[in-house]
This record gives sequence, C-alpha cells and structure tokens, in this order.
Amino acid sequence: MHRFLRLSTLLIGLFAAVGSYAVDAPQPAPMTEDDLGPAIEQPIEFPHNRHAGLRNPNDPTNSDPLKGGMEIDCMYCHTYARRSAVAGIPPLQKCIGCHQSIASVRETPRIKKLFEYWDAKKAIPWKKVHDLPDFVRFSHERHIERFISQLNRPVQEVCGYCHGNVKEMTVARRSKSLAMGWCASCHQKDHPVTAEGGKPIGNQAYWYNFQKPAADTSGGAVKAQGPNDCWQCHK
Amino acid sequence: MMNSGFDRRDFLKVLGWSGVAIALNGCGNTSVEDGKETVVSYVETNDYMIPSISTYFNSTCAQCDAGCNITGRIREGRVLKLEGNPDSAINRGKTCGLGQAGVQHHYNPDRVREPLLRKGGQGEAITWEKAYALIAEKLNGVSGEEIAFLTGGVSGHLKVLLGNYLDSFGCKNHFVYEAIAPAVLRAANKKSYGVEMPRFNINKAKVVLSFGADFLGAWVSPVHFSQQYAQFRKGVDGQRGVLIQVESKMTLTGANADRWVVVRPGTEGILALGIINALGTASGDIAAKVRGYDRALVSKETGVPPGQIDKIAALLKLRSPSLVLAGSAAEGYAHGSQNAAAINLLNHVLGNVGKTVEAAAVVPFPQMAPATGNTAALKTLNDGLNAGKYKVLFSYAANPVFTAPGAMKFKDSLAKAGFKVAFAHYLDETAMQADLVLPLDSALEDWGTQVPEYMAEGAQINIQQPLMEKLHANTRGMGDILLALIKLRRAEEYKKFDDYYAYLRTAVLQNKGALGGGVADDDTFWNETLSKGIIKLAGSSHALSGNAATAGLSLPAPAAINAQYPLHLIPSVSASLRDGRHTNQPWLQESPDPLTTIVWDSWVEIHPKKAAELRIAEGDIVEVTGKNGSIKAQAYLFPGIHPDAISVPLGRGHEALGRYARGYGVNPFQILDAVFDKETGELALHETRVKVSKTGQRVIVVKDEGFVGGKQMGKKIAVRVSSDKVELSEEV
Amino acid sequence: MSQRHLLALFNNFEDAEAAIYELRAADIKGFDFDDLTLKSPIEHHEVEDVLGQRSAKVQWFTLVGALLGGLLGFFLISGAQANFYAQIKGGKPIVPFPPNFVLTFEMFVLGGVFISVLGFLVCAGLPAKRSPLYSAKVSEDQIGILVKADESAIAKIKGVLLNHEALEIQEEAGK
Amino acid sequence: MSVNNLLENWSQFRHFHPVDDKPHDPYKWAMSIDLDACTGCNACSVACYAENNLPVVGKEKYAHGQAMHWMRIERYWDEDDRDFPDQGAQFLPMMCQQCEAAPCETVCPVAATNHTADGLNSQVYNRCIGSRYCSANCPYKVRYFNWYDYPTDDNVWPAEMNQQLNPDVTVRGKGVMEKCTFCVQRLHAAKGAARSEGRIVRDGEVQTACQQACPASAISFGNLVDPESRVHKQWKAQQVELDKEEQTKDKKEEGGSELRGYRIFEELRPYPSVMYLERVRESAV
Amino acid sequence: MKDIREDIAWAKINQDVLKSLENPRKLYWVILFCALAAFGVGIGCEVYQYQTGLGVANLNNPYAWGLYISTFIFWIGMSHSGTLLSAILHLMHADWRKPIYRFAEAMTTFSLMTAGLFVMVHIGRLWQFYYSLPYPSERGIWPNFQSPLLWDAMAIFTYLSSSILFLYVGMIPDLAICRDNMHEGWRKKLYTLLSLGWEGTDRQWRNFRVTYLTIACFLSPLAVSVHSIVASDFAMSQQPGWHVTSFPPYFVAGALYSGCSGIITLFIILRYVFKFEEYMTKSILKKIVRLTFAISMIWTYLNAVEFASVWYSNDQASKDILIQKATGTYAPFWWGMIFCGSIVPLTLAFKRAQTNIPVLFAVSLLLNLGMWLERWMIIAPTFSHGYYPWTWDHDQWPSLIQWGMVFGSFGWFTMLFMVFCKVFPSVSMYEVKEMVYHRSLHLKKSETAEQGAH
Repeated sequence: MHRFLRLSTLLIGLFAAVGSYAVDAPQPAPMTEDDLGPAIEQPIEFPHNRHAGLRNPNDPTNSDPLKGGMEIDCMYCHTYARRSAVAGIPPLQKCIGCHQSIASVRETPRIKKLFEYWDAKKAIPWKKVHDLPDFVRFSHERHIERFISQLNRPVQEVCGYCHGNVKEMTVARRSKSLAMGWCASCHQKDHPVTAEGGKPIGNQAYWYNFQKPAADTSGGAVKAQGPNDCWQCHK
Repeated sequence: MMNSGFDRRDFLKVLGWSGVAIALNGCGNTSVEDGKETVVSYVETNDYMIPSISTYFNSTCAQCDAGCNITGRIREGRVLKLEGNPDSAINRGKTCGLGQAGVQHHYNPDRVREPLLRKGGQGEAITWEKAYALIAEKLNGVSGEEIAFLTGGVSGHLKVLLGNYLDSFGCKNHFVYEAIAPAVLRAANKKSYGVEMPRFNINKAKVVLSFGADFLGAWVSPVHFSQQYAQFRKGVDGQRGVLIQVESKMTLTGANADRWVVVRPGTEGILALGIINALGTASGDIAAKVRGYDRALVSKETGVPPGQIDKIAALLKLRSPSLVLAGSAAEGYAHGSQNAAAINLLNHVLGNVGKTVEAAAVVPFPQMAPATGNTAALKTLNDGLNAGKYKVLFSYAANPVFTAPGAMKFKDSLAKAGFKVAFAHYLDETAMQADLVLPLDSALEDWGTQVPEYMAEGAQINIQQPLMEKLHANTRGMGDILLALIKLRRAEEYKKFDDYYAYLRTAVLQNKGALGGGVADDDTFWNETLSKGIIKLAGSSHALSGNAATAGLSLPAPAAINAQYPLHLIPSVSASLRDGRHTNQPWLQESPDPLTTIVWDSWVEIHPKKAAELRIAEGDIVEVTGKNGSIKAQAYLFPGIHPDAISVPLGRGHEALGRYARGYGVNPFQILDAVFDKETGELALHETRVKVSKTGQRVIVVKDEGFVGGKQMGKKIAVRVSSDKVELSEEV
Repeated sequence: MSQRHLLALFNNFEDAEAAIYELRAADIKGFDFDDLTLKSPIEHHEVEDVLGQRSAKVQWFTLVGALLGGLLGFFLISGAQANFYAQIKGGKPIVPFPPNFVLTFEMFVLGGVFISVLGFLVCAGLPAKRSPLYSAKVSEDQIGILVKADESAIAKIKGVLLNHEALEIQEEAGK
Repeated sequence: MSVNNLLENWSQFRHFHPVDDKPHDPYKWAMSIDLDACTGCNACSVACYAENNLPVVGKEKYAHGQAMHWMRIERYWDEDDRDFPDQGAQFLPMMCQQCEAAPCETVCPVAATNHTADGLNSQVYNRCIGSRYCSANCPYKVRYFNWYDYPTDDNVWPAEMNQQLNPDVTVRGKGVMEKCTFCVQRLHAAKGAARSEGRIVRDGEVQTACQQACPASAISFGNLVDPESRVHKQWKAQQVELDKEEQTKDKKEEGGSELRGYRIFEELRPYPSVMYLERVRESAV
Repeated sequence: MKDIREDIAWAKINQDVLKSLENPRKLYWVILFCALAAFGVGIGCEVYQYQTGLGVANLNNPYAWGLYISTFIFWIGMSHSGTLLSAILHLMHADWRKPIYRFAEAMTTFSLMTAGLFVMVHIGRLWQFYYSLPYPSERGIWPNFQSPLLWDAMAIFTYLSSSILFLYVGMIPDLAICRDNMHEGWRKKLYTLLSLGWEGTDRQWRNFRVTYLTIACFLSPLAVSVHSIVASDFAMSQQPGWHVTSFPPYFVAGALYSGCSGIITLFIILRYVFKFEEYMTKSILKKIVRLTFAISMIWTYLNAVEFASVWYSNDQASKDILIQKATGTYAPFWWGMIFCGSIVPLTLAFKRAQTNIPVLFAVSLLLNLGMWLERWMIIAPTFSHGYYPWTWDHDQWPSLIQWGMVFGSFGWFTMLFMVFCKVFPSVSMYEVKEMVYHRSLHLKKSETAEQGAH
C-alpha cells in the first residue's frame, strides 16, 4: 500500500514539477564556460591570447611570446563587426601588414605558413567556429551598436557575451550554447536603454511587445528588453 | 591598405574568391555548428568590401535594345539582382521582367564554356589559340567580298571595332538583323518627321491613339514608356490621359486601353485616314487624299462601327495635344509602310508634331550610333548565301536559323557558307549549325558601351561593365575577341591595347572633352564614368521636318478572304520572350503571359465565336497550316482578337538553347510566308494566311488563371471606376 | 497469536451472503469481521449490506485530479502564451479565453481520468501480490470468502461456512 | 516568472488588435497599389523571384497548381457578354495582404506565423511543420507551400544558378509554407541602418523588390504611421483606415463616391495592409 | 427474442470467450493477411511521399488539404462508437451493451490511433512533428494554443489516453480470468502482469465500480468535445462552407453515425469469425440497428439544417459552395453522400432488415462509405471553390498516393483490431455474467411475483 502511495505522490509531484517548470520555462540557465564547443583544427593555430590577451605587467616590452598579450582591440582585426552582420575574418593582407615588420617571429612555423599563403595569394581556409543555423539572422553590428555605443561597455566584455573569454584562448572555441533559449535569456533581460557616455538613441525604435519601456522607479533609468518577434532573428 | 593602386579589374579578382565558397544558403545547417564550414575570407580587399554588405555597380541591361541603365547588387563577389539605375533618363530606376531575368542569362547552366569546333555531329573543345589560328587560316586568301558578318543590333565601341575589323578586309557585308525590329516605322518616320526615331511624349499627351504599338510591352523602349504612361494616367493639368488602342490582337497595351478597338487585320491605315476625314480639320492635299474615306466605307473596311470613329475623332479634337503611334501590328503587312505613313499623317493633322512628337537628341559620334537591325538584311544575306557568295560567315547576337521565316529555308542556305563562326552564349539553333563556336562572356561579365536607339531625354552613352568575375574561365568578351582578330590583321595599330578594356578606356578618354569630362584627370573621369554607368551628353537634335506629304500614299482595300487559308496569322511578340533569345531564362518561362496567363508553352489564340464555329475548345491541340508548313499547339479562347485572325506567340519552340528552352512550345517563324513590305523590303510578319484544324487531342492548358478564368464571380476584387466618378487631382 | 487464512467457495451468492451474516452475528473471538473478504466473479454490491459501508474514495482523487488538471491547463497555457515570446496572432488578445477554455476543459478531463485511475489503483490496492489462498473458480462462477483469523477461531469459522453449503474450504498451512 | 509576467501585464495580454488606442509605433508597413497605373507587365513578379529565391517549378508542377509566385498578376475580363473586351482587361497584383487580423495566424498549430510589431505577418520557415492550415484559412490564397524539395530538384537551382540566391533570404526546403514578406530582409536592413543613426526609416529609404521594379510605379510602400510617408498620405487621401471594415467610400451618400481606395475582402475583417486604388476608365469614349 | 439466454452457464461463458483467443475461423487469418497487405501499401506510399515531398499527393496551392484530413475526420468519427456504447449506455444502464462494448471500445482506441497517423501523414515536415506538442524546451517556445489543430491534438491525446485507460480498466477482471485459465507461456505472463493481481475481492469491485463510472462520466462529454473540436477546425475558420454554426453537433452526429455503422460491420464479422452467436445475438444487433437508424435521421436533419442555414443566410460565398457541391465536379460524390447517408438507412426501418445479416452488412458498409464521402465533401469543395475565384480549381483529383494511404489506413485499423481480438477477450466475460445474473434474478423475481399472485 505504501508503495503505491509513494508512487502516486511521486507522479503528482512529477506532474506538478513539470508543470511549474513548463510555466516558467523560458529562462534556461545560460551555459557556463564549461560548455565548450569542440576543439577545432584551423589551418594556422592562431593565438588569440597573444594578440588580444592582457599585457604581462612584468614584461613591458612584451617580448616573451608565451606570456602576456598585446591587448589588441577585437575590432582591429574583426573590423567588419561594427558595420556588418558578420564579424568577418580579416583579409590576409591585414595579417601581413603587421607581420612583415615583426622580424622577431618571422621564422616561427606559424608565421612561415602565413607567408606561404600570402606568397601564393591564397586565402586561408579558416573554419567557422560560431556557425549559426542558416535560418538565423544575427547582426554583429546591431549588438555592437547596442552594447558598445549605447551602453558604453568595454569591447572585450561585449564580444565575450557570446564568444566567451577569447583573449585566453589560442584558436577560438565556442563557449556559449548559442541556442535559441540562450539568446532569449539575454533578450528578455531588462537592459538599460542608454548609459552614461553612450550614444544617445534619438527617436529610434527600441521597444517591442507594443509597449514602450517604462522608467525604472528606483533609478529612473529606462530599461527595455531585446526584440522578441520571430522575424527579428529568423529569416 | 597595402596595395593602394587597386584597379577595378583587380577588385573583381579579389571578389571572385568567395563566389566558390558559398553554398546554397538555407539548405545548410539547421543547428549551431562548429568547424564544419569555411569562412569566406579574402587575401586582399578594398575598403568598401564588407562581407554581408552589398555593393552596387552600374551597368547597362543587355536583354533588349532599349538600353536601360541598371544597377547590380553584388555580395561576396556574386551578382544577385539587377535594379534600375535611378539616374537614368530611360528607365529611372525601373526594370521590366525581362531585365530582371538578366541574371539568369549570366548564371545560365547551359552557357557555352569552351571554344567548340565541329567534328562530325559533335563539338570538340579546343583552345582559343587554336580557334584564332583556325580563323586566320580560313580567312587566308579570302577576299572581303567573300566574308559576311551577321550581327544583331550593335552600337558604341563594339560597332566601331567591328567596322574597323571588316575594313581590314575591305568587307562591306555587315548584315544587321533583328527579327522583330520596328524597321518599317523607322523608314516611315524618316519620311514623315525627318528622323527615324523621334521622341514620343506620351506623358504630355491627353489622348494617345495607338495603332498596334505595344509600348507597354515590347515596343521600342517599354520601361520608359511605362513610366510615361503612369504620368499620362495621372494626367496633365489634372486631366487623365485617354488611351485608345487600335489593333487586331490585343496586346498588353491594348489591355490597358480605355477603349480597345478591334480592326480587320491590315486596315489600320484606312482607319487613320477615316479619322482624319472625320476630324474634318485637314485641308489641301490631305483633305483631298482622305475625302474618299467616309465613315461608311471605313467602317465597312475596318469593321469599326461608325459611331466609334466619330467618338474617337471628337475626343481627339477636344483634347489636345494628343499622340498617335504606329506600331508593329500596323506595319506587318505588304503595305506596312503605307499604313505607317497614314498613321503618322494623323499626327501632322492633329498638330502633334513638335509637341508630343519631338526630335530626339543625338550622340555626336555617328560612328557609335546604333546599327539598327532589320529583316531586309537577312533577305540579302540569304540571297547571297544561296548564290554561294560567302566563304566565311561570322554570326553574333542573332539567331536566324530560329527566327528566319520558314519560307526562306535559312538553315539550308546557311549550309552553303564555307566556314561558319558563331559567337555565342548558348548553343542556339544558329550556333548548332556553326563550324566554330566561340563562347562569349555574359553581359554581366563584359565591358562595353552602348548607344540606345531611342533617346529618352538628352543623349546618352551607356556603359556596360562586369558586375562580377567571370563564371567560366574560358569565355571571352566580344570586344576582346574582335580585338584579338583585328590584331591578326593590323597588329601595329592595335598592339597598344592589351584587351578590350584598355581599348575602351583609351577611346573614352580620348574624347574626354566631348564626353563632358572637362578638366578632370583621366583616372578620375574614368572612375566617375564607371561609377555612374551613363555618360550623359548635351547632344544635338535634328530638327523635325514638318513634312506632311501625302504623295505616294495609297492604301489597298482589305484583302479578299482566301478560301484555302481563311485566317490571318498574327505572330505576337511577348514582353518577356521577344524573338526567343531569352526563352532559356526560366523566370521568363514561368512568368505567365499577362493576357492568357499561360506558362511554359505556346498557344493559339482564337476568338470564342470563331472557336465555336470551328468547334474548338480550350486545350484542343490545333494544327495551324499555312503555305509553308504547319505547327501544332493548344488552343486558347481569347476574346481580344479579331475573329478572322489567330495569334501564336513568338519566342518558343526552340530545338536548341538548353534545358529551359528546348522542347517547349512551337515556333511560328517556321510557317511565316516570305512576304515583304513593298517599300522597305522588310518582312511582313502579319501577312501569313493560315487555316486551323483540330487534331483531336486535348490537353489541360498550363496557366495561372483558375477554373473560371478571368471572372470575378460578383466579388469585389479588381474594381473599375468611370473617370467622371473620381477626382484624380486630389490624390497623392 | 498467529493468524491463518481460510478460503471457502460457494456455489451462489445467497449461500455466501448467508454465511457472512452468520459469521458477523456469531462474533467469534479471534476473528475480526473486517478481515473477511468476499471474492466474486462479478460485482455484488448487495454485499455492502452485510459487510457494512466500506467506502470507496476514488471520487476524491477524481476531484483533485480534475481540478489540478484544469488549473494547470489554464495557467500553463496562459503562461506560455504570455511569456517573453508573446506574439499577436490574428488580432486576438495574446491570452484569448475561448481557446484556453477549450484546452482547460481537455486538461480537466485528462487530469480527472488519470488521477482517477491512479486513485483506483491506490484504493483497490492494485497491483497486489496474490493472496495466499486463491481459486481460479472465483473468476469463473463461484463465490469465495477469504477469512483471516486466529488459529483458535479457525475451526469455528469453518463450521459456520460448511453450514452454508460451502463447496470447498482451502486452508493455509499452519505456521 | 511567466505567471508573474502574465498577471502583471494582464490588460496588455487581453488587448485586442488593431484598435486606435494602441497604434503601431514606430512602424506599420503598408502598401498601396494603383490599379490605374498597373499595366500587368509582370515585372514585379519576376523581381520577386529574383529577390526572394523563389523556385521555378517547371511546366509539370505548374500544371498541378504548385507554382510559387508570391506575387501573381491576375487578369480579369468584363463580365458582360460583349464580343470584344473593348475596355481592355483588369490587372491585379495579388500577394500576401499582411493582414492586421490575419486569419492564417490564429490557426497555425506551431505559431510559425505571427504578427510582428511593425505590422507584418511573419512566416518562420524553420518553425513551420507544414500543416497548411494557414493556407486553408487564407481568403486570398496567397500562401504557397513547398510541395517538393526544390533546392535539390533538378533544374531548379542547378550549378551556377544557385549563385544567384539571395543570402539574406532562406532557401526553403520541402514541407514549408511561404508567402510574400514585404521583403522583410530589406526592411530589416533599413531599420538596422536607421537605428544606428538614432532615427526611424525615412520614406523612400526602403523599397520592396516589386515596388522597385514596377515600371509604372504603381506600387507604393512605406510606413503607415509616418505622416510624411507617401503611403500614409495616400491612405489618408482615400480615407481608408486600417482598423475599419467599412470606409467612407462604402458610405456613398456621405461623399465617399469620389474615392477609389479599397481593400479586398474588407468585409471579412482581416484588415489587410494593402490598399488598392480602383482602375479608372474614361467615360468619354 | 432475448438479448441473451439467462440460463447460460458462467463456466461456458468463460470457455466460449477464451476460445476466441485460441482458434478463430479461417476467415480471421484471411482478414488479417489482407489487412497487413493493405497496411503495407500505405507504408509504401508514405515512404515515397516522405522522401519526395507532399507534391506527390497531387495537392496544390489553394487546394492544400485532401483525403488525409477527410479520412482523419472519418476515423475520429469512427472512434465515437466505443464511447457511445461503453460510456453513455453504461450511464444509462442499458445492459444489452455488455457483450459488445469491449470491441466497440477497442474500435475507439484503434480508430483514434489511425486518425493520429493521418495527422502525421498530412503534415509537410513529419520530422518536425514534435513542434506541435506542448513540451517545455530550451527554446522556451510553445505551440499556438489558439489553433484548433492544437485543440485537436490535445483533445485526441486526452481522448486516446482516456479511452485506453477505460478499455484497460474495464478489462482487468477479464484479464484475471484469462490469467486463471491460461497455460504457462508468454500469454500467461502477459495476463498476469496486466491483471495486476486482480482477485475479485469486494474492495476491488467496489473501487472498480466507482472508477469505471467516473471515467464513463468524463468520457461522455469528452467524446462530444473531441468531435466538436474537430468541427472547430472548420467552423472556426473563415472559409465559405466551413464557417457554419451547426458544424459541431453535425460532426458529433456524423461521428456517432459512422461509429454505429462501424459497429454493425464489426459485430457481424466478429460474430462469425469467433463464433459468438450466443453472445452477440440478433436481438442486440437489432437494438444497435435501431439506434443507428435514429442517429441517421438526426444526421439527416442536421444536414438539412446546415443547407438551410447556408441557403437562407446572406453569405453568397457559402451559397455558391453549396450549389457547387450539388452541381459541380463533386456532385456525384455529394449526391452519393446524401444517398448513402440518408436514403440507405431507411432500409433499417424495416423489421426484416433489422436482423438480416447480409443486408445489414451491406448497408453498414454503404453507410460508412456515405460518412466518408461526407467528410470529403466538407473538405474538397471549399478548397476548389473558396473566396478567391482566381484560384478556383475544380479539376483537382487526389493522386494514387493519397488513395493508397487511405486504403492503407483501413489495413492498419483492421490489423490492430484483429490482433487485439485475438489477444484479448473481445467479449466482456464478467459483464456478460452480470447481465445473465441480473436477468435471471429479475426473472426469478417476476416468477415469484407471479407465483405469489397465484
């Protein structure tokens, strides 16, 4: 008899749990850093850490290639990100532009390989690391506008929302799930519309759901969610 | 930027890399992926090259001779779409369906990719060196008289270069052939107005009376006229323009007319004279000429009710200025020139010359002016071929094996030429007969200049430039080929030009002053020219001669009914397929004919009354028999046609031209009689008489309209209102 | 004191009923009347007159299940409609009542039926281990009376049962 | 959270649409088509094929009624029994009317078609399971279903042809419903660009493919809530209101007779976003 | 004529019914084989359609639904018979239902399963079918609860699971009988497992009765709601010919109608195949036939109401469709529906026909044909003759693939049904015993009363 009571309690509990989860469903936990995508072999093992990583304070000349980076702005190389839907891979000429005058690493295997491509005038067949499904319309430009221009957040932080801590990686690896629920987990947060030092928004559209964002009672800052309509992200 | 000396051509090479890497978008991954696809990246790039951002380059549409200026949308090195260039006076940012399909000409899977040499029944791929050597060998010792060069309409620098090449042999046999060009009209205009192609200001007219001119569909410069038409409908001084269309088979323009007047085929001229008579404003010669054309006679001969003639005359009298147009339907008879002259006379009588018929601007470089095609040239060529005059024949941008009237037996004549070289994009019927086929760059890959025949406002020279890198490595531009060939003759003179691009650039820059370059340096001017895609010129215009002579104007009475072949065959020209060179563009095949909504096939339009008489129902396969053969096609009952006529559209019925064209429909050119206009020697397209018989088969007509055809079944869907019920001037 | 089971089979219900009446009236020491179970091939609800109102509680399960289902249905659906992705459809409100009521009804029934069946299993003690004494005849045409009683009472009970023309009496082996 | 959201915003979730008290803000895309200017030339339709990756299905499938023209030109004849159509034909470009209260939206079982904040009837291909209920419920029958897998069908996009495909628009595989989107990819790009500049899209900044091609400029398209837009002015001049099923024009005695703007099947109350202007024919001839 | 003999021995009931699990007539195997073959055809068609695309069904753009949806409704309708017999008649204490309700309920379950298949066959992307189910997902999106299709899905799920439970719960005592009489083997294990240790104790019976009654109470309105929801698929839409207020009752009546005629067909088959002449008596058959006749007249009436309300409405489009149905391409089928649905059942009014098995068999098949046609005539004309004349298409004809799948569905249903009847007792043994018991009690009572009167 108790067995069955247990069973029924269990079932009712499950029913209730599923139900309450379901009701509250659209807040899947954002994936953690541990949730790394597969390691990807690129034609050249590009050291993001070396380029974008933080400087080693003990080494002002930045001479040791194993320690410390050069704090290069993400958008120095991924220059399309602020003007285009895609961040883009820099053209080979950009790599060469710097590396032809950096003699110290000129003979390392990776740089040699780089120059081989350049001499053959062949583009490097980089593999896509963050490859969204083809029916998704994601614009780097919009997100950079929103977070870097309007909210005046640091570049690496903003890029890191989706790309993780690239400055500590060599070859980039996907560290967020990039699945729909994950995107939504950020879209449904109430982000401030503008922040100090950010670009004013003028008369532009930033509200969704047919309602304008209300001023937060405490701070007075206007907050808004990200877009929620299907066509915003699906094509 | 490391390499600042980016030339437009290098840029194209850079662009090209990625074209390969892009697979079918959307059929690819459906979930987040890592490391499966390759990123599009460049070796070198230009500042304005941003992935996922389109760039736009101006060029010229080559789908017909109207010379619309277009803008190509280019992304990741591929041209995706063509739009009209808003700065163009001709098309003002607009395009027609035919123009939209230009990308399908470029990406067509059936393009010729290698030079092909006939070997038995097959073409064998050879190298360009071998091809040039072969041409040189064949031309060796052949006199200029024995060479014939057949082309479609050409203009601009290509025409100059071609002329120079022919000159190098002393050859005068340049045949410019267009199967459905308004050649009779040109001659008639020349006589009536002093110019071949004046400017027609439809937008300034309050009444347009068009005798079979399908200016909204396929006549002269349809996109330009469509815009004028829209303005004309909005009205001058708030008075909405009235369009009256007179023809035997309803064209797209006829379908848009306020009043569509059906006439007995070939009697358009008589009606024109009848209207002059009814107007009663003419005097002198003209009055004398039209005196005989009283309304009873005209009504009897044309089949137009007398009341109708009066109404038209009254309207023309009341609303001025008006515009009278003579179109291909009026010209396509043995007395076509007379018809056109009579119609043009009406413009004189109404005082439209100088108002709505104006002199067009002229490009001040006569050598670049378009060599306009006609059918008389084909007749001459055909006679010459039959006489065995030509040892070497070149053919470019013309497909006479498909478009020559069946009575001419052009295919057999062609076999009599010694060595036939075809410059071709596709293996069309003519290229199939050639000994050597040289593959051409598509219009979106090639350089060129073009001077339109119909000048919209000022004079302009159109620039054609590549919108993307070549799709196929072994195709060449026509200009490049001509340059290579002419180098074989006059090496010294042309050695400074590496390629046609260099030739073009030099030629344009030489006339920088005349082309409005002013003091700009060469590079700036050239880059600006390319970025605009149009060179607008001040241009001059020949004055119109107000010659309203009636001398020699004589119109025959309508032909008696031929007992054996009782019906007129009206080969109709559709806006999208024209003479059939674009039939292999699937968008056009699948774009329904505006009036019948039929797709992918030919049909025989027949009036329901006549059909009832012959017991023909929709979908019956009927045999249309004329003196020169017969064709079989599905019948379509069409109210907009004279009961004594049937109509079959041109353009389909290909035996070659690739997967989208071959085997769809029938080719009415095949059964055309070889009747020519008495004055100009042009082929009279509408003079073929036929009979129609049922074959007993029936098919379901593949068309867009539904089971009840064009009925609205009492629903308020497409609504019409009478002009006195609205106030257009109050609209936005 | 150890107890034993005893199963008597009867040819018809009247005999069994009479036997039960007598057992109840007899008030045998060491035998709790509640330990008497009637087994029958069909339902004899008249037996309640004898056995007393041993009430069934399934309907409470039903009530709770149905209400739970309905409530859950309505809130699940409304909540799902009004989540972050709320999209207007056809000009209707984002939380439209008619469809939600339809679905609430379905969920009401679903909850009711499922929990009723669960209640049935709980109340009827199913699935159960087979009782120590069982005869296939019970599922055919005979009525069985299963009695659990102290050793001391067994003989007495047996007497009563045999009195009422019990066809057969099975006894659990003594412990 | 969701239940909180539900309770907090209850009145909003119970709000009917469209009504005056909550107009679209800042965008409501709408169109008006002047049938007097439309010549029926089909340029719009071909432009749509080019812009939106529409498959060419071929003769056989066309014969089965499986054509995919998002924009179709209908040709009507007068229905009097005269021998000749002496007033010409009537052309009507018909595409998705982007109804404000679209019958298709409510019936989709998976919510693949919804109403967007800028007044479009969205169609999410990757969500669609192909029940075709939307098509069944569409009064205009302007929804087109992928009966076959056109991307892999022979001769639909053979090698090279596929390079023409617009990367901003998904190529639809089999089993998915599709329809005119008002060229949402263009709207999206224009809105993005405007937003970066802190303003809304100006009239004329964005054109649909059909509008851009139309040689007679019969189609105007724009933001209906922008008082500067041509579409707004046209709708206003014709006294056509988005959320009404009866307009001034329908009340002839009140002076609506000189207007020529109407919407098809307005009486079914889908509140279409496309206004047609009646074709005019000269009374004098 | 008696519904059943009161003196039938209980042991014999067990014996007779259990025999049906062992050795049916040869015809059983013939039917099973044919059903398998038909199902195979259906599978083949579906595989082809799945791989090629729905175009092979010869549906087209305005004409988006075809036989799949019509047959879907047909099967949903079929399922109502079981509920009618087992739940509604149970609530009404009509004890003649007892020998036959079991197979009727099985019919409910299997026809629902068949109907469910059609939903899947119908959709364009079967591999994404799960999108239509309300389940919590990482994406946080839900199906559209406004869509009548979703109500359908929910209603069918509820109905199917409730029916299965009802069928199962009602079968537990019988399963115990099977358990007690089976020799060792997989069947014994199966029955032992399924009978949950049922021993027929008073406690079990008591709860059993309440549960059974409760489910029956739920099931009756559920059945009505299911088919009125199916009707909503059409009535809630805007299309002419569908947007009819009387659709829900009309659909329910149609459902009961086709269910009853389905029962007659299967009654006759089972009676013969499993030699159930003593239990499925002609007297019971006669009762069902009379019920069927009554329902057929209700259906006819509602049909007439529909026509009349369309005819007198101001809605020209709906009127056009009605005219189109009666005179257009589909006229033969539409008149066929009227004939089979309203004229043929008139034969059932004749007493002689009410027990004439060959006649009833033929009539029941015709009635079902009529009801199938009815569903098709709801779907097809609206698509071919909707609001928008430009897209009218009167020539549309379902391809062989569609027909193949319709055919296959009958195979699938028959197969499931036949297997069920072979594995589980298709006559409820304990309820037949109850019936016999109560009737004999009644008889005894009246006899004693008579004697007392003497």
